[in-house]
Amino acid sequence: MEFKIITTLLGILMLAMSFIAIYHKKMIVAVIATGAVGLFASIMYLFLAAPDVAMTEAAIGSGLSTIIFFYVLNRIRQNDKEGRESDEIDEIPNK
Amino acid sequence: MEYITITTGFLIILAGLWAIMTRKNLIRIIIGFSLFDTGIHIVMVSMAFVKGGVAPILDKKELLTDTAHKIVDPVPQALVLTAIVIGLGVTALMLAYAMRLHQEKKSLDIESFKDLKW
Amino acid sequence: MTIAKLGYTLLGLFIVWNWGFLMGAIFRKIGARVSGRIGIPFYQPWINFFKSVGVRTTITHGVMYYLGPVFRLTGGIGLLFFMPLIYTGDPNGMWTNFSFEGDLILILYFQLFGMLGMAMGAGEGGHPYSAMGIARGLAQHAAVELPLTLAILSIAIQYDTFSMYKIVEAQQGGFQNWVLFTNPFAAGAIILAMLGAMGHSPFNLVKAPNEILIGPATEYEGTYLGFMQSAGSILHVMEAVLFMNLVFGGATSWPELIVKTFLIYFWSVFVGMVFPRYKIEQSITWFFKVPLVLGVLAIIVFSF
Amino acid sequence: MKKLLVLFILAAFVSVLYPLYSSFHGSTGLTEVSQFYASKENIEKVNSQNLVTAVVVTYRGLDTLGEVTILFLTAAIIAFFLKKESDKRTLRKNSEIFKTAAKLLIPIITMLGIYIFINGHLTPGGGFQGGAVIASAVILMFLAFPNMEFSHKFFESLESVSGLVYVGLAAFGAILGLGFLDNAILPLGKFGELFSAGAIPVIYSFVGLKVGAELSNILHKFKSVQADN
Amino acid sequence: MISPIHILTIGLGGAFALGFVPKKAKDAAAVLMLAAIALMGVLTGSWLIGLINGESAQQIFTAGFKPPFSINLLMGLNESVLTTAVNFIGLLGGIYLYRNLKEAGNHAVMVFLIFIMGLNVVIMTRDIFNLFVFLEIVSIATAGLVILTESGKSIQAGFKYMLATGIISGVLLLGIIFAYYYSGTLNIDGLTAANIGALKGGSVALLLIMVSIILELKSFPANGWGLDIYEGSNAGIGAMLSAATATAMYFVLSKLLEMAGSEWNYWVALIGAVSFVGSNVLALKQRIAKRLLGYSSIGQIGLLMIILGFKDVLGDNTPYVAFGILFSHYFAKAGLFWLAGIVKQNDIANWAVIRKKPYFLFLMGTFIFALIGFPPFPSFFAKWELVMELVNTGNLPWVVAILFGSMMEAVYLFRWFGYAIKGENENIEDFKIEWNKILPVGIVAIALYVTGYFTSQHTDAGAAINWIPLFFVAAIFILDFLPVFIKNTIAIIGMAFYFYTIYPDLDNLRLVFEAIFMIGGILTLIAGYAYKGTRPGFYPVALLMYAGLTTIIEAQNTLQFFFGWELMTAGSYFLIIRGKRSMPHGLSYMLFSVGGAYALLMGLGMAFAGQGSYDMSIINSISYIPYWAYGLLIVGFLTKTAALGLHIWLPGAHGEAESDVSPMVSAILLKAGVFGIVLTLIGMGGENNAYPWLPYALGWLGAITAFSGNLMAVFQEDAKRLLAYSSIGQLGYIVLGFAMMSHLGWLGGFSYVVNHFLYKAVLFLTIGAVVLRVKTHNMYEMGGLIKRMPLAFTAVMIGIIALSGVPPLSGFAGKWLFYNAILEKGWYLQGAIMFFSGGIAFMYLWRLIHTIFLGQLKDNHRNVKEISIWFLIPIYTLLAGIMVYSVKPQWVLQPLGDIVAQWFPDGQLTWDGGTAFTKYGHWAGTAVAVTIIAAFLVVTALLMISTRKAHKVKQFDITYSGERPERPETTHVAYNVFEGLYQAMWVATIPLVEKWWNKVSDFLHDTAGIVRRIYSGNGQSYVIHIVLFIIVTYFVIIGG
Repeated sequence: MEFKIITTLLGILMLAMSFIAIYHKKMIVAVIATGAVGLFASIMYLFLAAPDVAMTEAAIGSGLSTIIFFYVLNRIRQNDKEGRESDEIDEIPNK
Repeated sequence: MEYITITTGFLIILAGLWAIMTRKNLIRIIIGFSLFDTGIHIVMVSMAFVKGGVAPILDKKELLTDTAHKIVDPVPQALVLTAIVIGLGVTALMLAYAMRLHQEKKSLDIESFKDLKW
Repeated sequence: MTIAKLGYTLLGLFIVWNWGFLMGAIFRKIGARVSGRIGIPFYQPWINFFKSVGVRTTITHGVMYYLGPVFRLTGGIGLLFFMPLIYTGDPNGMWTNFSFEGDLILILYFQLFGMLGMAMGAGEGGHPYSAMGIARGLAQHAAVELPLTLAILSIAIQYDTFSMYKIVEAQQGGFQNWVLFTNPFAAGAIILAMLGAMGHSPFNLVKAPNEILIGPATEYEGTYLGFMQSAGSILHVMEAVLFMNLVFGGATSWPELIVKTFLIYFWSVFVGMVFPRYKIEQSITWFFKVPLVLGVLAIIVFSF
Repeated sequence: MKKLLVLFILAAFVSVLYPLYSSFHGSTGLTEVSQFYASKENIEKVNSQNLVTAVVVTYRGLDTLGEVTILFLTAAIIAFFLKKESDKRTLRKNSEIFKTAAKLLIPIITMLGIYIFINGHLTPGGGFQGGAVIASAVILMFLAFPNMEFSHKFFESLESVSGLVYVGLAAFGAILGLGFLDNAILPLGKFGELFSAGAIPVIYSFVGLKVGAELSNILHKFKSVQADN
Repeated sequence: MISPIHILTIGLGGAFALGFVPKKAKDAAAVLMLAAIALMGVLTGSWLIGLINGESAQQIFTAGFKPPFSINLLMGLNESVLTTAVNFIGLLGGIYLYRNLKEAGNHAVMVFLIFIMGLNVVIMTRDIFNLFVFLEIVSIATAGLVILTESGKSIQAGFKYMLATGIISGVLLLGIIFAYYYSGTLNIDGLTAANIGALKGGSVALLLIMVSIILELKSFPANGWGLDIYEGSNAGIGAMLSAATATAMYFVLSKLLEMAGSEWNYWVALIGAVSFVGSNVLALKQRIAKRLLGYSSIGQIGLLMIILGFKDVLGDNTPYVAFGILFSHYFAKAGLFWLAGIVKQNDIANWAVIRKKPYFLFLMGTFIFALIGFPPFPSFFAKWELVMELVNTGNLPWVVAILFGSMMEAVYLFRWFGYAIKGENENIEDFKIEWNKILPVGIVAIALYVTGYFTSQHTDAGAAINWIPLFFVAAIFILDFLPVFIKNTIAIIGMAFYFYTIYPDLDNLRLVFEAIFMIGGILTLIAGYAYKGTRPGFYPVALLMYAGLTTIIEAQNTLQFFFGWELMTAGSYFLIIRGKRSMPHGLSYMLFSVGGAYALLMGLGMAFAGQGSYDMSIINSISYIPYWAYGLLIVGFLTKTAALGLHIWLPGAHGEAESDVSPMVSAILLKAGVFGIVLTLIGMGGENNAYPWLPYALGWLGAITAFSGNLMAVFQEDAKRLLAYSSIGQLGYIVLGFAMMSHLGWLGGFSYVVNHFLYKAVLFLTIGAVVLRVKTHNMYEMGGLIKRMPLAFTAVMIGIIALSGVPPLSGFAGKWLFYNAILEKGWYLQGAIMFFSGGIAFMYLWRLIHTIFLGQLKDNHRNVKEISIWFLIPIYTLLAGIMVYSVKPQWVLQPLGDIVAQWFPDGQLTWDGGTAFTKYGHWAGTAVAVTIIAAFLVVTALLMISTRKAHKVKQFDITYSGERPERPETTHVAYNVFEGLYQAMWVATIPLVEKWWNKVSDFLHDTAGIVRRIYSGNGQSYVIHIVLFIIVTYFVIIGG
């Protein structure tokens, strides 16, 4: 029973994180939120008796890919600095 | 329990799709894609779950008898493993593309990459 | 047999040739009197002809120029050859010439022979207006042909034959048997189309005065002109004979032929006296109106 | 406006997926296929304690080969796509504490990774997880020693060697007539021990090495394009 | 034999081993890759040979377990064919991309190798999740290869591609996992047995799997990403995608379709049809070469999907049909993409540059004709079989869709080809030749011909085709470098010999037409001696046309007939397009021909339906909706006779063609259409046919065609166009004659056929020769040429008298027969229209002779010479024919009457010596001629006697309006002389037909212009399209 409650909470948390990932102004935060979704998912996998998947998701889905995201964000920010000053990476200005 | 997780999975799939279809920022679209993938993985693992089953690792003696009724389905889990790695590959490649696209036009707006059309 | 026939044919040719001259003179006389002039003496065409043939012919513009009158005269003579003149009750009779019973299609197409030669001959003269006259003539001719063909087809349907001899034969025995009364639509179309075929006013833009001065006819002098005059007189009579055979019961004797052709010719001259000249597009559209409708009616009446 | 349209489309898509969702009633038992995997004789035949590993490496080994290939492909594509490199540069200097800690941690993390894939047939985890852990050691290295020379060649050779060995082992089975990717080319050993499950630990180790090398290569590429100033 | 699993060993091993190759040794890497692909090719090829020789298909088990417990692969016949094909094209593509791959480095080489290996496994695998994994390999490799030659565009295309395939594979994964959930297996055979489509959720899972594979095939309209990738990537990669990937994906679809069950057949066919038609229509507006090819590829895949959907209908023929289309597409599309890479021109208008290297033009032509399905390429036979079977089973709407789509494809491909042949190419930079790029293109072109030949041998009907004429054409093509004199002699001897060998086998009807084709061909070829140099390309195409014509005549079965018909179309197209300004006309000729050919195809299909035979006799007993069948056949043939409504190609095509080509395409080619009409009308059963309204309508069409063709001819200023319009009119007579379905009508028709051949050949040859001398087509710029070319003048004069039907020449025979027939038949109004047309004809004929030969000689023509002797020889030979026919019409008409009497024994002419009798009258051709000639001679003699002293005057020895002219132009009334007629009849000259076709064309292009805006270029909207596509298919197929 308590598993169910925890799982439900996890699910709600994941959806909230997804919302943040989609809508948070700061891209860094959004990327971290995406990683968090993966992390919570790996917890969920543990509950679902899938430790292998949980490990993979934690290491790859939430770990490595987040780092790649960071690298790319960083690179893009550098690009932007070279050119004009804009925070386009975070939010596309309305045209 | 698996109902909860599968619901979560489907909702995350939809959230991912929503991000892909509405957000203009390339990175945000890739995030959406990542969510979409994660959602599918959750759905897959949920399907593998068997009520009362344990992880398919036979590290206890009693699991060796009548194994089939004690463990969860290992096959979808194996599939998910593969899918996660593939997802990483695709995401990494997409990010590399996004980076290069930004180099080209100094923009991350998907609307600005319409040189090819019609 | 053939020799005798040739003799009769040539005799017929001679009669027609003379009658054509005479008729031409009479109508010019009538025309003059209508406009209050005295006009030419009735023998004037002969004088013209002999004078033309008599003078020395000095020039030629080239082969086709030379052959123009030949084509024209051959066309006239050929038409006479292929048309039965007098109905005698014998399809191979003496006045049927070499007509093979006068096949209508042959006659319709052979009419074009002289025209073609004329058109080519005048063309080589190098004179600009001759080309104009021919172009107009051809256009008008095409327009005339349409109702004419319809009417002729209607007559062919009526008597189920293309043989002119048989058509004439069927009209014997009183004027009530004439096509004029048995097939009034076709007759109407033919009588109207005839005006165009004869080439009198209002359908004489082809040889309108300014072209007469310097058009095809004046391009030719001497013997050429003489040939043209002969061809003209023969063709006039033969056209009249064609219509006579088709609509007015043919002729059983020479006097009948002369009277009927005179009247037919008179009709077109009469109209010419009364109506002013049409422009070419006007005349074409005119033929596409009443005569064409009559022609179509003639077909419809006899095809159903 | 567009969002409304997308909302509508998603709603329609939900109605497409709904039959899937509604016909899902959870699982009450294993499928025929997994029952086969869980049956005693087959467990003994493969002799791997971790059934997921058995599936991944043996039963569905071809998928894994493909999967490794995908990572390999991604690495290769990123390598020729992000060609621009300029290794000479200075980033901020890291604190000594961090560096020292990193020096300590990197071998440990690497060892952990190796442990994970060597024990793939016994405990949760395996080649992928182990490879990812090794890659995280590499990341730590990048962070701690940004200027350190990354031996590209070493990782690429590692990648190639392990790939070749993997394919070689797989093909060896086929040549022996046992079947491509058959684990029985090596002695099956005793159930539950390190040296069991035939070729599985060997294959999984090389998968681990390969995945680690590939992920490291990808990461290095992304890292190296950071610097073009 | 080596186990096919070692494709994986070779591919992956090679790829991994490439890591050891030093970066510097670029060549070594590329060579290693090629070697690996070649090795895979040898492996699969050896399986192909083995399987063909009767070995059994091999299952490959992995991991030592039997399926469904482990992944298995299958190497069957289909798999071996396709993997060999993939490896073959992979090898060629690798050679083509050699430099690009080398420069991109070892990594790119690896990616390419894995791409090919992935495709092999995709074809062979029997496990659905394994399929998913290798599909991912293929699509990731594709995304990598797109940026092989990097540009902003290619990266954009790659990103969109990744996004779209990412979504698609996500959907596929969902489908797979649910399929596993319902069935408990991942094996395709297991899933087939489980029949998951029957379950509620299972059907959705199945739908997701099927739809995602269909989407991977870039189905219209959710395919913007696919188009972008075709356009954005290197042409060599485009070739791979279009040839290799599409081939593999298509096979995947066919594998999964078995799993999905037969109820999916319909849907796959439907989606395919939508894709085929939609994609080809949208392509109309496309002007970028590679994107155009993309549209075309998608269309072709749509066609293949239709075939797949009808596999139950096609039965054992399915592989034959599918492979026929597939391989044509595979070779031709690869070739075209490669050409695009060599030519390096985006805009199709700039492809004119390809002409600078003529052999490239030949290659391009090969590919385009193969794509559209012309013989001798495999697609021709496959399309034939497809249409026959579909019609046979009553799937007419599908046939219409297929033919409509093919038609659209022909439009844009031929437009493109037209630019290549005729476009302006002076200011375009020439392209470079790299041998590694040409080699693959040449190989696929040869492969097309070879596969075409072998495809034809597969069926009995195809095996009956006589290839000798075609081989002769090929031989002449190889000898194309020789001077005209030699080639011409070879061609004439060849044709004469061929005619000599086959004429004893032909019945009289066929002999008439064969004589026109062959003797006419030889005569017109004689005129070719007048040309100097090598005249490149002329002889192969001219002989191709004659090869087609003779095949039509010889055809024993409908396939042969259609084969010949298409050959003839292709040959004549090339002949026509040789003219200087003939590009738009060539295009419209081709389009009408293709459209007509499709009508024929459908008609022949209906003939086949229910009779199950291809013998030519089947058109005599069509039982399946015969109204439509005969109607379609007639419409098909009417496109060649240029009946009103289908005529707009003719004036330009004939008018702008070369001097000796115009008679070929006018006097000779048009008779092919007549031959077809004759066959059809015979098939309808002669006099008492069951469908009287069909010939009745045909008769009216003929009459109106005669009228409008002649009327339009009157207003032409261009001499050759005048003759071209005249041909339309004359063919109208012929059609009317045959439509009468009576002895006299047919005899009239036949007499016209012979006559039109004679005089139109004379006129076109003469006018063409004159044009060669005076260098203008415009009649008003000529004049007075009788002085310079009396022989030409005489020829034209006799020609026009014959044409006009004035006695005594041969034209009158036709007219006389016609009017008798009309009276007998009761078609009076049509007859009157015809007669009126005759009067009109007179006007343009007079113009022809007056404006060109009479009137004033122009200053710049003072020194032109008589037309070439090589033209005069055939002209006077033909004139001799006219004269014989005129004087002794019975020599021609009696044999023709015997032929006609086979089908119309009633109402024959009776002959009494030289006199013909009908019930309406009689006509003695000889006597009339003698009479007229005698009168003519007598009159001439009289005139000569009295004008013997006349002398010839100078050109300007005339006066008018008191002036002496000094310039010929001022006294030559030649321009617009029928103004009066025009003012009276302009209503009839409004080009309603042309306007109508323009409207149709505009409508299609506008539709394409609007609809293709859905491809906004935005990757996001492509995702929306994909999701919408899934939703729509769900609601359509499962229905909510």
